[in-house]
Order: sequence, then C-alpha cells, then structure tokens
Amino acid sequence: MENIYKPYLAEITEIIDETPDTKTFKLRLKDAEVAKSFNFKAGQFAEYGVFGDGESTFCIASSPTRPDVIECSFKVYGKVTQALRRLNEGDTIGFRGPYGNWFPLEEQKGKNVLFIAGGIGLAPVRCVIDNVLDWRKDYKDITIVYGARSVSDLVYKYKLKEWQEMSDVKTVITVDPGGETDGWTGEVGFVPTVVEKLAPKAENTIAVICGPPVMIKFTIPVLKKLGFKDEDIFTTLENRMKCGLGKCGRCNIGNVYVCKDGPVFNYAQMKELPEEF
Amino acid sequence: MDEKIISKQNLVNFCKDIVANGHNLLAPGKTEYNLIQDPSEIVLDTKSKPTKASYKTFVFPKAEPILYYKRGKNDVVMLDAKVDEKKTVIFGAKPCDTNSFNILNKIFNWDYKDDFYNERVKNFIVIGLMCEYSDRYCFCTSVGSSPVSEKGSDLFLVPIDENNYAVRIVTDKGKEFIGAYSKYFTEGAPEKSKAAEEKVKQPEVAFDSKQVHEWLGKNFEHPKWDGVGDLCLSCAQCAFVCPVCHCFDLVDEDYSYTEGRRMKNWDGCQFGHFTLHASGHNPRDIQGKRYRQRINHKFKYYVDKFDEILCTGCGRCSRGCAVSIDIKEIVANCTD
Amino acid sequence: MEELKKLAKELLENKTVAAVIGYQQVDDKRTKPIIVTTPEDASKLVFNEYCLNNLAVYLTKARIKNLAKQNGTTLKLGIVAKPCDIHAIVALIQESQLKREDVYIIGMNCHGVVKDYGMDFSGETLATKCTPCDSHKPLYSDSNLGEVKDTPKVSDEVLEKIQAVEKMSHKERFEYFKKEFDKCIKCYACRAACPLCYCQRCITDKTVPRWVESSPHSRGNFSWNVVRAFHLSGRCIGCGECERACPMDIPLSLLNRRMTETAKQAFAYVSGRSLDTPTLVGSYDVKDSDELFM
Amino acid sequence: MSDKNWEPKIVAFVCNWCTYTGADLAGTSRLKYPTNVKLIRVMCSGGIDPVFILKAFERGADGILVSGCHPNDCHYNAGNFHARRRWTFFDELLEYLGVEKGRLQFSWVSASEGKKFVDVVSKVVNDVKEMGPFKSYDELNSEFMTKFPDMPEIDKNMIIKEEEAV
Repeated sequence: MENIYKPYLAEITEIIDETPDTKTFKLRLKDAEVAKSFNFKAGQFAEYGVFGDGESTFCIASSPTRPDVIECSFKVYGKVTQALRRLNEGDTIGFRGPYGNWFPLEEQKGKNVLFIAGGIGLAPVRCVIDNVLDWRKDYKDITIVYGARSVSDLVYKYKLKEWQEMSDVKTVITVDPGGETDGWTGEVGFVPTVVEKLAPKAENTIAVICGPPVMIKFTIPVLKKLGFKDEDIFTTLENRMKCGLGKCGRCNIGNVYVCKDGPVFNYAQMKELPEEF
Repeated sequence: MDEKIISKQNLVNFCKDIVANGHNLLAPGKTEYNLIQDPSEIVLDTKSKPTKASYKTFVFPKAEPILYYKRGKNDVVMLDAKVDEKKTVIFGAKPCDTNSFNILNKIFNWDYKDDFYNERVKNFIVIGLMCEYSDRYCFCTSVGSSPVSEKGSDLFLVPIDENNYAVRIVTDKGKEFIGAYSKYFTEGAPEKSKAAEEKVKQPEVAFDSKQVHEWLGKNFEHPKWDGVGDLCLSCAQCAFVCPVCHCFDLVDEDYSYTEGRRMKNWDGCQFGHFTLHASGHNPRDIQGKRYRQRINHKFKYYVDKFDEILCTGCGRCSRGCAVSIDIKEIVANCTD
Repeated sequence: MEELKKLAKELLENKTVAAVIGYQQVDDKRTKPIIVTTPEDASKLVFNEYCLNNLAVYLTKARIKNLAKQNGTTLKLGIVAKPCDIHAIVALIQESQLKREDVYIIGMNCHGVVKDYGMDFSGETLATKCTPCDSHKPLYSDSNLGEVKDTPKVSDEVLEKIQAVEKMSHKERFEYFKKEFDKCIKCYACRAACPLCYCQRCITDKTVPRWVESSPHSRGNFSWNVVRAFHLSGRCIGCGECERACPMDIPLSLLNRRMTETAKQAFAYVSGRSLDTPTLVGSYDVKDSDELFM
Repeated sequence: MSDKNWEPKIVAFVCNWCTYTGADLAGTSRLKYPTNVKLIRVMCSGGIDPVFILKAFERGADGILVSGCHPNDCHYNAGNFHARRRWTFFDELLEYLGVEKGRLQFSWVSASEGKKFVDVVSKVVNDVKEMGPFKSYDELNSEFMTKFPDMPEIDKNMIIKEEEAV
C-alpha cells in the first residue's frame, strides 16, 4: 500500500532572513536516492510540514535547472509558518511534492518574457526567472518588474542585485509611495503604474505575473491595453490547499482543482473560472 | 446475472457464519450502521427509514491516522499508518447508499491513488437490499438511481415472499464471497424477484439532472444563493451524513512531547474557515457562496470532471437539516 | 393564524421592521424558517405545534443584522418567537449581543411543540424540552398573539435520565459519556443551531494554539463536548436545538439540563428570564459559596 | 510500571500574586512537599481556562490543582470571584461526566501561607495516590495509538527531554 500523504524528510541547510516576516529555507532531501531522482518544473509547488503543527503550501522558489538545492520562501501568517519560523538550520521538516502543473516554458521558447511580481509573489516568479536565465539563449528580451510595499519588504535582495547587474536583463524595482528610504534609487509607484509607464511591447511576449490579488486585478487591464493576448498572460493561483493531490476539495473552484489542474493558469483559463480565488 | 434464493432462517445462519469467520458485519441501525455481534438482532426491513449517517465512515473514516512521527532534537522518524485488513460485510444497505463507492472511487483514484480508501474498499462486501421506503426527501430516481438499483452492490437482496429472499449476484467479488457459503443458497427464480421489484413504488422524479447542470453553468450569480445562505446556519451536518461528500482536512496532533500523528479528518465546505487563507482572505466569505459551491460541486463540477453526479439522492442532508433546507427542492428549482 | 399575518404585514408596511423572521408551512406537519422582507410575503407566516426552530439564532448573524440597515437608518428586526425562544433573545440582550430596541418580538402563546416533524401532536410526541416548561406566555414581547391552551402533562424524561446517570459509578458514567461522545462527527450542528453560540470564531476553530482538537476521535470529541457544555452552563436557556440538530443523536440535553440545574441550585439563577439582572457567569457575588475551595 | 512504584503526576495552576508566592515561601522556609506537583504560573485564577485542565488530563495528568488568592484579595479585584462561579460549573460538569471529585481540586492560598500550600499539595497528592492512575482519561488517548505501537526507536542522542520541550 502506497501512502500518498507521506512526506520526504528534508534538512534545512540554510536559512535566509528576507524581510522581518519572510524567510527563505534551503532544503536538502535526506534520502539520497530520492534526492537523486527528484525533479520538478518551474511553477510547481510542494507541501512543507512541521511535525506537530501541520503542513503548508508554497511554491518551489529555486529553479529546476539548479537541482542540487530546493528553496522555498514564506511569509509568517498562520500556524505552520509560525512553526517554520522557529526552526533552525539542521532541523528536519516534511516535504511533499512536487505537485501541480508548471509554466509552459518549453513551448514559449523564442519569445520575449515579461515578469511582474509583487511582494512575496516574487517567489514563484523567481523560479521561472532563474530557469529562463539558465536557458538565456532560447529567449529574447527579458524584463523584470518587481514591487513591494516598502524597501524593507523587498525579498531576494541578493537576486535583485544579480539581475540588475546583468546586461541582457531589464530589471525595474519599485516600492509603493511612502515605502521608499532616503537612498532609494529605484522607482516609486504601484506596480500597474510602473508597467504602464514601462510599456513593454506585447508582440511575441509572454507575461508571467504573480502577487497580491489586488495587484493582479489592476495589472491585467494594463497588460490588455498594451495588447497582450489572454493566452500570453500567466499567473499562479493561491487557493488554500491541504492535500495537494486533488482529493481534499479545498481548492476546488469551478471544474478545476487548483492543486492538480493549476496552480499555473493563463488569463484565458482564469476568465472561465468562477471568481473564487 | 446469477440469481439464488435464500430463506430468512438461512440468512441469519449466513450472517452468523460471517461473524464466526472473523469478518466485520455491519447492518443499519437507527442512527448509523452498527457493528453486529449477534446476527439474530438484524432486522431486514425494506420499509425502514435510512440511517441518519451513511456508511462512508467505514471506508473513509471520520478521523484516520495517516502517519505517526517521533521528533528528536533535529531529527524525525516516521511510521506509516496501516489499514485494518479485516474483511467487512455490510448487510442490508439501501441502494442510495451502495452507489456511493462508484462515485467516491473516482475522486480517490483520479491521478494520485488514495490507498487508505482503496484498501478498505477492496476488503468490503456490499450486500444491498431493495428499498420500499420513500418520503418527501428521497430523490434517488432524479440522480439516475432507483430503489431497486444494484449499482455498487456486490450482492443484492430482493424479498420475494414472506420467507425468502432472492440474492442477485452482481459482481465477481460477490460471487467469490458466497462461494464459501453455498450451502445456504438454492437456485433462483428471476421472474419472482422481477415481479417483486416492479411492485416497488418509485419516488417521483423531481428534476432532470441534465437541465440542472445546464442551469448551474449559466447561473453562478443568482439571488437564490443568498436566499439559502441567509437561512443556512453553516454547520456541516449535510456534508458529514452525505454518503459521497469527501472533503477532508489534514491535521497534526501531538500525543506526547515527542510523538504524534497526522490525521485525516472529515471537513465540510459549509464551514467558513474551510477556504480561509492565513492572510485573512476568504474566497467564499459568505454562506450563500458556500451553499452555491455545495450545489455546484455536486451537480456540475463533479459531473464535468468525473461524469458522475456527486449525489445518491438519499435525502439525508435534508432530513437532518436543523433549518429544513431541502436540497431536492432547491435543485428542482434550478431551472428557468 | 390570521392575526400573525396581519400584524407582520402591518409592521412591514409601516416600516417598523425591516424583516420578520418566522415560520413557513412546508406540509401539514412540517414548517421551516423564513425571512419575510415584503408585506406580500407576510401571508406565508404560520405558527403551530410544528414550529420547532428557535429563530433567535438568526438575530446574531451578520447578514440578517444587515437587513435591518436601510437607507442609513436601522429598522427593527421582527421575530416570531415562542416563550422559550424569547428566553434566548433575553439572554442575547443580557450579553449585549442585541439591543432590546432593535428587535420587535412577536411573542406567541405556546402549549408545546412536537419532538420531530411528521408527528401528531400529543402527550407522547411532546418535545422533551416542553415537559418541564412553565412559560406558556411570553415574558417580554411587543405583541402577544395566539391562544392559551394546556400543555399535555407527561413525565420529565430528561430529568429521569439525568437521575439514572447520576446513580452510576464514576467509571460507568465516564464510559457512558465516552460512548455517546464517540458518535460525534464534529459537524458542529449543535454549535450552529444554538442561539447562544454566537462567537465569531469558536475556540475549536482556533489553531494557534489548538486547545480543542479538531479530530472526531474519542479524545477530541470528549474535549469538544465538555467545552461546549461548559461554555453554555449558566447560559443555556434549554431550547433543545442542539440535540435536535445533532445528526448522531447524542443526548446533549443531559448535559445542558444538568448544568441548568446546577445554576438553579448553586446560584438560584435561570438564564434568560430577566432583562434587569446581569448574566450569571458575567457577574459575581462576594457571598457566593466557598465550599469548593480548600 | 508496577502499581507500587507509581507516582501520580499532578499539575497545579497557580496565580502569580498569591499561591505562586506562597509556594515560593514554602521553598524559602525549607518546608518539604511532594515533588509530584508541577507548577504552572498564570497571572490570575480568573485567567485559567478549563481547556487548560482538559489539556493537562490529555497529556497524562492524574490530578490537577487550581489555586488563587483568597476572596477579596485578588490582585485584579474580582478575578477570583469570576473564577469561583466558573469553577463551580466546571467541577460539577466533570464530576457528572465521571471524573472523580479529587482529580480536580481548588484552593485559596495567600502569599503568606507557605504552610497551607504544603498542606494543600500533600492532600491532593495523597488523594490522587489513593485513587490511582487516571485510567479513564488515558483510554481516550489510546485510540489509534495502541493499534500501531511499534514506533521505530530514535537515536538516543536525539531524544528530547521533557524539560527541553516547548
């Protein structure tokens, strides 16, 4: 009998404090054989469990092209994330995954890619960015727009710096008005406004967008105005999940189970769904 | 399809043998299906009211450990939970109950396979019984079943006269099972059971499920949902007594400082916190939306995805509802 | 019940109330709750022995409360209430969940209701909550309707059961309740149907930390049922809705009634009887008995 | 574990201002009391939720003591008066459900009553010793756990001591 709910054990090899309430874990699967055969695709998620407190769902933030380490980032909100925060390097957590579908990167080769992320929403997008950067020659222009509430809420600052230094990537970082500090050199303004100002060309471009619901809500009209097709706008939905296996019914909206049929949807698919996310 | 005949007395002997062989024997009581120690207590009554709770708890328990763990300083060991492999025979189940496994099999076996469920079903023998009960809440005929439906049964009993039952052998599993008890069975007379079946009064067809499906597709936003939502009290009685509702929750609970288990518990979509995100955002924040999800999931989404209506028409949810919300009435009104 | 229909219609027409929460006939031995918001619908209202629900449960629901808010002013909510339901309304007012002026109580004289739908009304089918009941006329009401009839006299089944339970040894009692609680499936219908379980977030839904386990196994069921009974002790008005709502037939009234008796004996207090006194557990008396404490 | 060597586990919920200080006084006065008792300090007896008691029983307590300031002495004026009403109900309820009276006991111990604290604790310990282990509640725990008792052993160095656990 196979127990689909049984997690792998994973060791926390490194903890990075991103913001006061966001952390990044680097994980190593303990079972050497599992670790060897483990593979996933950009956009998939996993269940991270603290024994005694339960499991929580986050995307895998590292790129599948860099398979030796699994990374995840989370913001402390509920019971499990609070328990995760208390853990130290060397501790063991449960890891179930990878689950769900992925961004169709293979099919989109030869196109320009526009990444738009807000707050902790950079985590799933980061996985795709790294993946695309590793396959750099297959894609044309790469643009990254990232915004957060304030400078201290920016996650992956080391990554942002890395991307900004790349000559073949255009990186725009913005903070909400009022969130800037004295030495802030990036943009000030909400993500939709910044995208509008930037006006990336829609032709032969796909947009990968992830962030708080309100950001997505206002950015999509901007993209539509710029001429993006529904099928070229991708996002990942974040519904509450428990099993990740399409059983527990929590993430069911319309005819889909977000954990199985998602979490990656293009805007055309999203329009078909009832608005329950 | 094979058919045999068994006398009432032999039926009791048959049950006694089942218990003597160390199998679990379940039969409907007033509230739930009970584990039977003394088979002479079993009353087989086609006119009895359905139990308040369905028997899904025996294949999909209300609380079930899926994993045990022990924590060390920074290490964890895990132990798989196992499923009791005892054979379970359910005796005298109503056709509206027996159909449930066909429907549940789909959700527990699409893509990933939930072996906790599968192992239990594998060890399950369902002996159905024709039903002559019908009240205002019954609507099995509206969802493609009937009081004489053999769907989901391994063996199906039809009373042909005062002292004898016709036993229809529906599946190979059923055939194999009664092989060991063949001494109790005599050759059957299908025409008698046919005649008995024809006499059964069928509940009226309350709605056309295809039309309902179509209507639901067009009326996601409808004032009706808020109307029901105002009356519904947001308990999960309807989901928990339902033979096919299958949503669950995974929770960890500690047994001591270092040991604990991960449980799979029933959960219900009518609870406000079912979809509540940790951030405080709730996609289904009011009861009307949750009730809409319940109806849509049963009569639309599940049909689209698995080609089965997620409902057996047993009417339990309506019968037990504290504020008398009648699913049959609501679904029947899902037409233009 | 013409006077009820007429009154409700008037109240809705002259905008005294925004809605009337009442009962609607389903068939001759069945009713269900209805929220009437238009004068035309007032004719659907009924009152008889089959009006089992305690409609006071709706008064604390946010959406129902919002119904009363119209064009910037807050109208009253009308409610058709049996005398026992009015106890619940009184308790809600005592506990500041409701203001007296926000609700228009259409108090019905009552001579008991049936145990369950579909039964003929008689002594045998009288609901167990009605046997010890001494309020046949509303204590508080804005209109008092209905005829006064005698309640059939039958023995107090629940009290007899309680006495039987109390005769058992501790071990037997524990076993008895464990067996009953084991049936619990944690659907929380008891909580949902209870007019006094109005917490926005119940203690069982709180996860950090989780005091009451959510699993419906022996341990979790025991905790939940103890906590539920405790949170209602000294508050329960005895409407019996929890027991009626329970799909697994757990005898919850054995607990509630027992705690009501404790409140009577130890503090001479019956819940929901007076708008002028504070609630029992929300107040204290320096002279309370000290017997329990070493 | 043989019955002879069995020692009861007692949890005492004590208020910060009186009983805890009283217990402190017992210590500084070098009074001896049974070591079975584990003190949990809370700010006021009025702040002890009955779910604390249930949790303690779940985790294997054989007896529980709840103790606060004497009436009229509450640091928060009325905490213990409120508590008194609530505990009257909770005590009745548990007794009715089949928990023997002595399993859950209550007392008022002031900051100056080191001797009384010793007496109270000794009484609770003796009472519970007489009643023996709290088996009834343990049976609630054993569901699912006894069915699969063969947990693999964890490396000895990895074992967390109860004191270290949070």
